Amino acid sequence: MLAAIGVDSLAEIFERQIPEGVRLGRALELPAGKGEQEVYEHLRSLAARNVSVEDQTSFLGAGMYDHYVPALIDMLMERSEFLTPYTPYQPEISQGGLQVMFEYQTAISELTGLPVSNASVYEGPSAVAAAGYMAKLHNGGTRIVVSAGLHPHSIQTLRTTAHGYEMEVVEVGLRDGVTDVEAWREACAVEGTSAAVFAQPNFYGAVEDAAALAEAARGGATGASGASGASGAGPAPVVICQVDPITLGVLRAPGECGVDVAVGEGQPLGNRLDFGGPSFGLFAAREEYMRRMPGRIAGETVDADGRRGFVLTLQTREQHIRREKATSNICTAQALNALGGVVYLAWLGRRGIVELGELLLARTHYARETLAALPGVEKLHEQPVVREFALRLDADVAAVRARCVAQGLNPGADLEALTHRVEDRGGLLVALTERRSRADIDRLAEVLGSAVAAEREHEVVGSGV
Amino acid sequence: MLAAIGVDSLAEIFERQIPEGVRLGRALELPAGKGEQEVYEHLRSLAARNVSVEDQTSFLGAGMYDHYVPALIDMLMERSEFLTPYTPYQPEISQGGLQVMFEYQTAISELTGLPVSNASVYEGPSAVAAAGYMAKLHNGGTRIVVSAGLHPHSIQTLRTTAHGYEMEVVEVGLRDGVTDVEAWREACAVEGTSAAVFAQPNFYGAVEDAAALAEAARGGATGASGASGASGAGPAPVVICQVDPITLGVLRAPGECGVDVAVGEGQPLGNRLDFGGPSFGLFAAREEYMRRMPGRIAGETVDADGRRGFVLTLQTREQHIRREKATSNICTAQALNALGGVVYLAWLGRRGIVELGELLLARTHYARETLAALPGVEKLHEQPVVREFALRLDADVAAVRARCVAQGLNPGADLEALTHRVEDRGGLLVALTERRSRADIDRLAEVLGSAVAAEREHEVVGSGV
Amino acid sequence: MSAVVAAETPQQRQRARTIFQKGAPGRRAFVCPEIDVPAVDAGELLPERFRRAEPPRLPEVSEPEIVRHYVGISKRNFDLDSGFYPLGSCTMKHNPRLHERAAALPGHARLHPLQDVGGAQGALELMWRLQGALGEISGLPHVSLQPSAGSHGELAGVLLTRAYHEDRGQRRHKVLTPDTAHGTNPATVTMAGLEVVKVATNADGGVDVEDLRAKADEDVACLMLTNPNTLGLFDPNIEQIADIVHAVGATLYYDGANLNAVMGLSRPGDMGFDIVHFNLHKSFTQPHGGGGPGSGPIAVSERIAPYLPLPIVTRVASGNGSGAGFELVEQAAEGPGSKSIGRLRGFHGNYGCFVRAYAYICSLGADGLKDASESAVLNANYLLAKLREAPIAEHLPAAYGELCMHEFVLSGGPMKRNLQIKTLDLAKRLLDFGFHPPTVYFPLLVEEALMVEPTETETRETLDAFAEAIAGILVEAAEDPEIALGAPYSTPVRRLDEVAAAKRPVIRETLG
Amino acid sequence: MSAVVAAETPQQRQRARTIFQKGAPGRRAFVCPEIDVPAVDAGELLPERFRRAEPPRLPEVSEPEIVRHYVGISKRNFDLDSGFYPLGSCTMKHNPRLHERAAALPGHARLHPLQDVGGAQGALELMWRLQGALGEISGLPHVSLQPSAGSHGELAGVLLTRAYHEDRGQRRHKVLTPDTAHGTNPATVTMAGLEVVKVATNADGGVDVEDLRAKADEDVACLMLTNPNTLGLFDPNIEQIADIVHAVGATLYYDGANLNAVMGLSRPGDMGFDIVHFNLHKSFTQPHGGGGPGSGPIAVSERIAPYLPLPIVTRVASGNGSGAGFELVEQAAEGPGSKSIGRLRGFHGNYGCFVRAYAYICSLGADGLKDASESAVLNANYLLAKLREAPIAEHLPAAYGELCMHEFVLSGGPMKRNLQIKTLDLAKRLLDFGFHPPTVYFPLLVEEALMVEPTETETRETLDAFAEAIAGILVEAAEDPEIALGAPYSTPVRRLDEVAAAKRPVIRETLG
Ligand SMILES: Cc1ncc(COP(=O)(O)O)c(C=O)c1O
Ligand SMILES: Cc1ncc(COP(=O)(O)O)c(C=O)c1O
Repeated sequence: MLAAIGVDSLAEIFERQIPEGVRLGRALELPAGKGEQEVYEHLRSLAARNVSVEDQTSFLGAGMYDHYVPALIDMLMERSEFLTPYTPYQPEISQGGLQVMFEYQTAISELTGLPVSNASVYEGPSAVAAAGYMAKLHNGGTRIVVSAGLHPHSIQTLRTTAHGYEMEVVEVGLRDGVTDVEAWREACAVEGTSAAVFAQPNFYGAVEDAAALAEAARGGATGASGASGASGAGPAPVVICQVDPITLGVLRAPGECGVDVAVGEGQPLGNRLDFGGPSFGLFAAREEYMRRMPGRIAGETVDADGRRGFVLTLQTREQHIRREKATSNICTAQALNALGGVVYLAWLGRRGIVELGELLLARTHYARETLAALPGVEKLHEQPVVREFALRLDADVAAVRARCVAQGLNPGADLEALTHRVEDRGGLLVALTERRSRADIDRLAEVLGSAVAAEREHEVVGSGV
Repeated sequence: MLAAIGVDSLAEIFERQIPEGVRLGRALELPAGKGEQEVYEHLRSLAARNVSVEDQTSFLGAGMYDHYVPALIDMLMERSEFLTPYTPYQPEISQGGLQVMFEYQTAISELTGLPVSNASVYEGPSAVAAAGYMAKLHNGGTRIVVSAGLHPHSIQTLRTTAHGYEMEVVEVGLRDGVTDVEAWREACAVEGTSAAVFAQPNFYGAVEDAAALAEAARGGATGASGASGASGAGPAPVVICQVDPITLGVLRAPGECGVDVAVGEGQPLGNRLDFGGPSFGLFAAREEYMRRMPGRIAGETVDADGRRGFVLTLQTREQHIRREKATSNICTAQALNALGGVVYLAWLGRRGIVELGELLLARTHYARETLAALPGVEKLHEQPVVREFALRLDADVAAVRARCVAQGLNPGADLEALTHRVEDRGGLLVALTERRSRADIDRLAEVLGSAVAAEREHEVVGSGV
Repeated sequence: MSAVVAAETPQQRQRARTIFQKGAPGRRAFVCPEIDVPAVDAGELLPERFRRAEPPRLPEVSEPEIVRHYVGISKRNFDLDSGFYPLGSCTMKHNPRLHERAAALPGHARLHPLQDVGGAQGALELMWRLQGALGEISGLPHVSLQPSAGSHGELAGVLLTRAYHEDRGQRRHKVLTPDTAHGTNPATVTMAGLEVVKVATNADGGVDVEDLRAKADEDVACLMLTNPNTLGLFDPNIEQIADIVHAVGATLYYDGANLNAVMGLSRPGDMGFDIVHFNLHKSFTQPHGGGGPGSGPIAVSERIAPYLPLPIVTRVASGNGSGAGFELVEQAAEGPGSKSIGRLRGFHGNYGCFVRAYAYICSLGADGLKDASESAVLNANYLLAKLREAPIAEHLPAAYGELCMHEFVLSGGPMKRNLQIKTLDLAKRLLDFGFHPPTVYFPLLVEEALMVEPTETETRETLDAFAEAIAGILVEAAEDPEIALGAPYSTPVRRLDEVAAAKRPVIRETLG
Repeated sequence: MSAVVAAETPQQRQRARTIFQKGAPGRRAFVCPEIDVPAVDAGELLPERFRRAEPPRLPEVSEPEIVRHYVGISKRNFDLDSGFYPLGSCTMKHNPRLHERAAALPGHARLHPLQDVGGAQGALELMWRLQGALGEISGLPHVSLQPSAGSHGELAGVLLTRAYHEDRGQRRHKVLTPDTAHGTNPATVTMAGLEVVKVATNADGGVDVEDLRAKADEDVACLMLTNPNTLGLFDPNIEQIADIVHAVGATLYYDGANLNAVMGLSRPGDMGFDIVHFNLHKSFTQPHGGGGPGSGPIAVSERIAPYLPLPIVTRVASGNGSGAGFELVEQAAEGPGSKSIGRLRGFHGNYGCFVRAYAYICSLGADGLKDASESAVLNANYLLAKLREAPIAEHLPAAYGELCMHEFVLSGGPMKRNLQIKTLDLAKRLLDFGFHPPTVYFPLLVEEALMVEPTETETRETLDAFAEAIAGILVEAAEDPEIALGAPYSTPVRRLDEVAAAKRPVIRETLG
């Protein structure tokens, strides 16, 4: 090969191209390479030092949930044909991936009740940030109003990126676990408000009155965001809702509640936990946002012989065409994870998603009532919940959690550790999935009950009484 | 659908066909069906009650070995295209499977040094039985001479089936761990001897002098079995060798040693342990046996346009064509497992199989010397070994094993429990693979050493001295 | 523009090259762990005379090459996940992926067969439960999971029969089989040292009871029967048949390949059978793997039980009283296996298949199994009805009966005469339509037979599409039989010369 | 006979039908666990006004239908495991299956991101080791694994630059990028509230140093550079460029998409860069998944470290002295992240990709990574040399230079003029030969660009075959350009009308 190239040595190729001053004159300080078997053993030994949801009955949620992922999803996601190609730049040999995107868009559109879905963005919180940017492009506003019920990671991500695209992020507090509608209405009425963002269910598990929030964001005006806001001055803010897709079999669709843009973490839909990623972010909107959406969008068309086919479309939004004028910088996204999502939705099916929602409602209600009946444990709010709820413990949460974990049971997330809000002190966020049976809940009640009791006693003793 | 069929109910279809007297008038006494998640959890809880080679450092072998199976084999074996079709009855749409068979046959032929390989039979011991039947078809003899060095399961399987096809099985004993050549020669010289079967390496790990055994089986005559036996009377017996394929990178190929038929357990070649199956049996022979081989054979041909293609061939041997005159009754065999085998051999490659053999030789030697140096432990024989060796413990093997297992280490198989031979009392069969490192061996020495010491002490105490 | 399109499909253009024709010297995938023990003289490790002089000429290829090669050739296979596969007698039902996941769990997949019983309780419990379920489904309580496939189960069964008679001091020589029997039945009989005696089939496709009566004498060891038989017909005289056979002291063997028709509806044990084999890869949906692995457990009646192959799994009260435990019985003093015929293979059978079959039984449960059989029979009858419509029926009449069980057989005789195309041509033309053809030319007694088994996991849409394709081919053949005669066209290769292959067999690659 | 062969390939005959067009009411795959808790009034569980009135119209399909559907459409994809994929800038190198196996281990795949630190030590150690390895490979010691892909890493990088300047009381407005930059660079700059200023490319394909000098002023926040750049050229003036940029107090951002050229050979940190992103899905062989997931960690210099996004993983002496432990730093009082720009997403980044990238680094080690880059460059130069042979070179000359790094760019300008076929036509015709075409029409400054990146995992045979196919297409076009203009012919669909798709977008299925 060197002869064909016309060089005497491999070194020559580099010497002729890389200036000596920036050539690395030494070996990288990394361990020597290993065979497959040894690398596998090493990775397995690392895995063995993690406590997975197979090893522990876990009520952790707070954005990612331990749903059962059917085996056929693994099989499909591992098929070379889906696993190893890249973005379908050559549609004639990428009809599989493109059709998956088209189906995914259809499923997300159905789920959210919004006509336009892209083919996914990175994940939940960055989807919120992307929606904020889209609002700016849409109406040129400078403020984003967010409910304190949004996932703290979403709020933080929005703040980070909004600092870049130069928007102010204004937080509206909660009242009995849900967004304070009056404060929200006021905040949204301030001139320059570009977007109003809330979560459904919110971070504390509470079902928000989405329709009321959407209406209030527009200053009481119904209808979509084209209508002008209450202040009369600027346009009404874009109403953005972060959804948990698994709840949309039982909860009213965002599109039916006057929401303009629905975003959300796609992990609950057939994606594994993976310590937080990769998963996918869903992103759907009303028609008028179509040409400002971030990310890939597959569209239907025909080939030279009139056969149905699919292509990436509306590419003039995208960075590879529009460069600095693009509506987003996203390139590599989450196609494989979105495949998992649409296959999961097909697997659940039209009835299954409702049944699953009903199961979660019932078990969550049971769990909440059972736990709230424990001494030293109370509900953090009285709002309806679907699959997750917040409690307040009359004991140190970290200590209580540690006691539960020692019993092989993870009781849920420490709220304050996530939100850093003092009012969340003592908060425990408990999530349910179809994998947590009544027996698991009863066991949680037992373990949590005695952990709280022990801690309260301990504290009493500790306080010297 | 019922209307199209012309019946009023589903029940009618059955009532009109199944006599009432044999209709099951009740539900089966089986648990109610369950969803995927619940079944998975149940199967997982059963799996959790098994101690796998991931959970325990194991020196078990004795026919199946804990080799590392590269990830690409799983991927290929799980591809729908290989996993879900059946026997390639329609070659035009089965070229993938047929080519795999053809490649497999080539690889096994290379490995064994024999020109003809079928596409696999069930597994090791039944392959031995199948070879015995082929010998009978070949020469009409009535006796099968087997070395006591054959795997006990092979001997037992041969006995079971030979009872059917009416042949006598005569066992020849060992001398210092290998087949007693003189006794073997004599046994083979008896008239009516149809086949002579030995294992390489044998069940005790010892390398047999295969060439000498082949020669002796023919009464000293070299060359293939066409030559007449020593007794002068009948034809020479068919020389059958059960091989461990993983050793054939370093051991002389059966074909080079005058063996007529090589059979063996294919599991070491890229097949998982699966508590003993499924795996595959390899079966290769000299040219003259081609039309009496059991099982499927793929052959090369051309299509209507002259393109290279593959078909099942020599089918006049088979049950679906020849029925009671077939050379075997095998139908569904082990195609998928054989795929694993040939992919593994391609993965190892021409050099790899030798390197792996050398690694096994070196580690096995080290392990044997290290262990035999322990007090109360000695070699069961002095023959060369490749990847497995037998020790004799001066203590109760079951008790010693139990002590080791309690330390999370499985020291190997209890010989006597497998062979039921009193002379094997105290025997321990220790197997190595590339997954057992020197550190593992050293640990084994430590654990086994103290277990033996403890047992000897215990026995001494127990015996009241 | 179409001149541009090569007459070959993309797959046809990819000429077959084996892995041995790829790669280059020195390429490799495997990285051998380093030798971590002290160096020892090669001769001491293994004397020269035992050493291989030249390495086997295995491929020299990198991992990417291996992946591309096998992924590439996999695409030259048709498979059940890609389309309808109504291969009669083979029960090509959907293979749930859960089973692969469960079987791959390290606790199952990486369990050594000689693991101490205490370290294999999950596996033994699974086997024990599977034994129980198969016993209940068949109505024959004693189960050995050992046989590796259906025909292996048959061998076990005939050897059991032999042992049973021999134990009674009888050496019976004959095994009766109907002429509709699958080839493995007679082949097995011969291998087990017995002789096949054929029983005629009556006009309705069942056993000719009179012929049976005539042949059933004291030298008959056994009658091997498939019920429903390979024509897809449930023998209405089964009770009478059983009586005749039992009357002469012979046993009844049930070839369980067609069990998918009767699960939860009718049981071989209740029909009078003594021995049954199951094809776990058929009724219990073990993926067929391109021709295995399979698994062929057997279930037997009380009188046969003592001869069962060992090991079998039993449940025992655990020594320390901490509940039940499971044991592998390798030698039995009494009861099942106490006069065992011995082993039929190494270790305990195809455990990986047991995991899948057990998962299947757990998923379906009692109702689900019955439902599966009912749906299989419904689908078969529906497809049969569709194929009775014009223009199909006149060319491809059903061989027997009005209704069928889980499969049915058509005769291509009229088609051959009317349209000048044979069953083989029809089958090959079906390939161009993306369907796997039915089993062809079996059973032997039907002229130009086509044996169709749709299974319960197919949709009505698929059955309709298949019927439409058949009709289309017949219409096409009426216009121009050459089309079918030259088919297939769109497959990776076209019709292959099987005669040449058998005449001058090339069964391995020639290496340089 | 060929009249019989439909002009369509088998795949073309399979018309596209979505999953929404399959199934039937009532069909399903999912079996919902039973509600095992006491029944409660529906209104109490969830008041009516919050309840969805109509279920979403998701598909109603059985498991077998789902499997067939998606297996079927998967076959309408070309993929890396099936053939050569020299998509420039995308580093389509072989994806070892070990990585999938390792990532699927429950300890990795089923680990909840909020698992207590004590129950995630393996994951944290892996992340820590990966941070270290990426720091060493880039020569920039402080690493955040958080960004989800390359462009997300770019966003992080530009925000870091902003934070750095702001912390110094400066609001700089401009980011310089060469006109060869990937589209994500300028798009990112805008999203981060800065302005793109283009720097010209010199005659050799590198940065025009004079133009850079002219534009580098105190309002410049950063220069974003890819090196080797998207022409596959290593900028010989890189040291000078770095000096110019640093002289005005701006930062240097290294787009790491082309890192595959220089691993172990040259380090961005040593070149003077302050910030680099890695595309784990490129250089570190995370499978591309049809367009993700990816992962875009960033590494930065000391001066940028305080602004890093959090969390990052650190190693701490464990409380009880039992050796080291690993922690997730969510808030830093000092050092890296102490003035953090904040989060860029939920949780800790794409951990599943970290597992794969880390496995890759372990497999290759120091030497292997260097070897990979060397082989990538060797393969690219070999292919470039092959494409310089007749008859290719006159139609498809290399855009710049004699040698290249891991990729190179050809210009289809002469081809367009000589043969009347455009780069697009060449690309489409390549599809008929079973190759994925190179990246086309990028970089923008090369007329009719073709950007070819073979990667190190391709064999010489493949490179030869590709060159041969290109030559064949050119020869064919000289005879009859219509062939290429009408290509492809053998793909599941033929050339698609993208203009119509964009004009009247149909981006979801219409449901009944
Ligand atoms: C009726 C019948 N009997 C027996 C068998 C043999 O079963 P196996 O292939 O599992 O050996 C088959 C399978 O093809 C069959 O269809
Ligand atoms: C040169 C270059 N920069 C940046 C990117 C963006 O990376 P990603 O797709 O991971 O966001 C790419 C990838 O396509 C690229 O090729």
